[in-house]
Amino acid sequence: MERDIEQLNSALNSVKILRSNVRRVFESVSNGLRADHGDDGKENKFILELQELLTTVNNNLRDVENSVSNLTPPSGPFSLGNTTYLSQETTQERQALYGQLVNSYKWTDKIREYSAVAGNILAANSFNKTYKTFSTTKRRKTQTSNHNVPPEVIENLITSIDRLFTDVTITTNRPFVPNPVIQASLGRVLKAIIAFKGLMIEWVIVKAHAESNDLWSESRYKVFRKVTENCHAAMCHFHSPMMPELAVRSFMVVYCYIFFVFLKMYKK
Amino acid sequence: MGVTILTQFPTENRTGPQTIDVLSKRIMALGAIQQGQFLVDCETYTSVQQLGPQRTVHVLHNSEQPATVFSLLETGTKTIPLATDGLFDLLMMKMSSFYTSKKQTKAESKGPRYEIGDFCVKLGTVTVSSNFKGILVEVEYRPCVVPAMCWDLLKEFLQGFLGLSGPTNPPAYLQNRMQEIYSPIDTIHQYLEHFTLFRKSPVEANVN
Amino acid sequence: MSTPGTAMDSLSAALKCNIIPNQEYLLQGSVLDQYVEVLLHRLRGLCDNVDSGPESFHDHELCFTLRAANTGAPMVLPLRVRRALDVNDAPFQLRYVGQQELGDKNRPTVVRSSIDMACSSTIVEFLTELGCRLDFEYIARGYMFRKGRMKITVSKIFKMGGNKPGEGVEPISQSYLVELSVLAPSGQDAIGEDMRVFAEQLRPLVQLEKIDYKRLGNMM
Amino acid sequence: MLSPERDEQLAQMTEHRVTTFAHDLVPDYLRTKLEPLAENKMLQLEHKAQNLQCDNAQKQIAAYQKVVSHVWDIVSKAREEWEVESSSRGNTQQNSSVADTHSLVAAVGMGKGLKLGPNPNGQPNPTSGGMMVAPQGRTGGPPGQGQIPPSTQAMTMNKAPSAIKTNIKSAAQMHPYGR
Repeated sequence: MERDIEQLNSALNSVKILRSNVRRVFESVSNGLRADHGDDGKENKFILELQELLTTVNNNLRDVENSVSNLTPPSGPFSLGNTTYLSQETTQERQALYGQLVNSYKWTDKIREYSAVAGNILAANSFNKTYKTFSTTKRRKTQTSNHNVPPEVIENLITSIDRLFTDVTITTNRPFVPNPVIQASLGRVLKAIIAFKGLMIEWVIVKAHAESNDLWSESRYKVFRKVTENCHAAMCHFHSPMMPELAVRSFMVVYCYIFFVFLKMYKK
Repeated sequence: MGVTILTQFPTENRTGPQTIDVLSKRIMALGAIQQGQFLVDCETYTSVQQLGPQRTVHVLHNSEQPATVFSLLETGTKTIPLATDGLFDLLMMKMSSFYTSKKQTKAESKGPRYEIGDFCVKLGTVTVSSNFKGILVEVEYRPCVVPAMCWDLLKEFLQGFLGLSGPTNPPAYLQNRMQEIYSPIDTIHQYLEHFTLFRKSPVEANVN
Repeated sequence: MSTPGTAMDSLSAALKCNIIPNQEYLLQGSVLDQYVEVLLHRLRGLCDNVDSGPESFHDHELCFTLRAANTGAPMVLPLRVRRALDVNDAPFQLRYVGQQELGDKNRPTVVRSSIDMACSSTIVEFLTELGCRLDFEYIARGYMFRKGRMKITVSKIFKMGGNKPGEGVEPISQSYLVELSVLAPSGQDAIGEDMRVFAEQLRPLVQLEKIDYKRLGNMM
Repeated sequence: MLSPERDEQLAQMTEHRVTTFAHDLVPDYLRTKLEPLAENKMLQLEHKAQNLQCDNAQKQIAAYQKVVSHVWDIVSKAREEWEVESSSRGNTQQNSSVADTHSLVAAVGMGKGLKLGPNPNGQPNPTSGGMMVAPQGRTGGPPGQGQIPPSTQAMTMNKAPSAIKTNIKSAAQMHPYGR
């Protein structure tokens, strides 16, 4: 196994070298005669240069062939189906597809890995943010999934929140359809960027009005880092998988409350 | 970039360095950390006669925005701001036959720069053509961009460490812009106002 | 903790080290409308930004001059402002272009001094109040390519018809203007040779040449 | 009869095509029947042809004819285009026009044909020059007054005759690497 990977690596490496040298050939050809070829016998110099480059390419090709012959073919055939041919697609607009395919494989792989780790950790440390006093009958009734709800439900929730708090301007965007990211800004002072996972609040970050809308970077300012902390606390406190709508709503109330306290503090 | 308030601090009968010393001790006591030095300078050019009615161009640099040159053009009736790349200075040299500078008017404010939480405090010694003129204290509250929202906070902070000499009202320039979004050029406007006053004032007696 | 030097100090230091790109090396030519696709295709193959394709632009250029009246020798300072019509929050571009030097036959390109900088949108009002007069204006729409330090623009020039950019524009001729230029610190004449070689590769589609403005002025 | 030696007479008779009457060549020369493999194939085909219905065969022939003539058409069209293109390239070389280059460069560089309104004596003409960008609230009369006339004259003068428009379509189809 170790050896296989080593060989695969060296094969990939030699392919890389080959590609880069082929690129150099084309580059040189596209440049044509350059100033540094001097004046006398510049054609000859150019041809010599080209010949040299081509020889390198030849050598690299030999290397590639050698390293490929060293590889042990995998036992079972890959079941990529017709998608294998995507890599050989020549039309430009479809070349991107293969890359996307590979990427999605990569991501699903990562997700699998992370969820396995997360599963282990969660199994070892059971922490309950949830009310466990529900009777079995009730639980059966509310056993619907919170993170896979139709978009309209979330849409309704957001518009109702928007109507509820007049001081808060809410703008929504949906990088992934069922999981909107809303940006709730208050005045021209601060804004909270809230990411939903279905009906659950997944992530909250509070930033200054002038800062970027990036969900992953913290605010530059201490004030807003503190407010973010408070919001996180509120988010955890009100989390309830059984009544997600209520959770979101009460979170928003607290969020607005924090806002107003904050503004009071500002304006004395 | 947050809201900035610029205010003059009276030297009374101390020298410039002594005043800076007093102020920096106070701000350090509040828990501020010094973060380098700062410099704001201003060069003034006036139009030559052949160009018609006289106009004035003030070219300012602020070390907080080191790659930018700020210019303010005064026509007598209005002031037009302009922000450009650093090469604007080169262009002013090209314009030397239309706009000339008087060497006596070069004003600058420089000194230590402190950070304390989300505030940034700068203690500037002002010189006009290398004559000491006074002390300017700049306080910036960075998370907020609307002056009206944080004026009270800034006032409290300023009075907290300047004592009674802290401002009680927003700077004149900001007074009718309290609801607008603050930008670096507004700081430049405030500096120019103070520099213009300093230029008119007589040279202070306690030159060090 | 050293005191920051004044901006003028650092500028003069930069001038001394000769790192400010204030010389423009320029070749100009044109291509008839019906062959522009062929030219774009060829440029796509020759230039650096192959994957992303050509960068398109749609700019409005205003040419001002600052001149002092009533003087014996006229003092004239040309200044150009360029703004993008297709990108809303792009900064305006202010540019001073000096007299061009053709040099002798051996020099491959036109050389002229140039100061190029980004600026805020108040520039037009600023220049007007500064005493500049708007000489002429036009709209340029086309494509930009890069090859190393070289910049190649292929653009259609439109005359302003209405009072607002974008309405009633009228093309100047049946050709696209093609420009090959490099901004470099003074004294880097080797780049001219590279430009000549590159221009050679575009023949006979486009003849990129040194064009003498003075002679043009007399001719037309 | 067979001999590996060179036979002058034979060479003369065959105009030096065959020089020897040796065992390795004779079977080919004296063959009266087809090669067994080809004969086999031939037989198969003949057999197939015999089994074919007449009108069916006719149909196939027609289809075949059609395909061939279509290919022929395409080839000859391509050839024609190619010839036209190469001949036009050969004698005209008109991809750019010097006059256009000069007018464009003069326009961009000096504002030739772009200047606002006739301004012959070089006097500053602030109303036509500054108006377009003049900030609001500037003195100089209400906007919209006296702005239209200056440019109209210049516009008609500069309108290039549009008859030069040639068939752009064929140019777009032209092979970009044609040389």
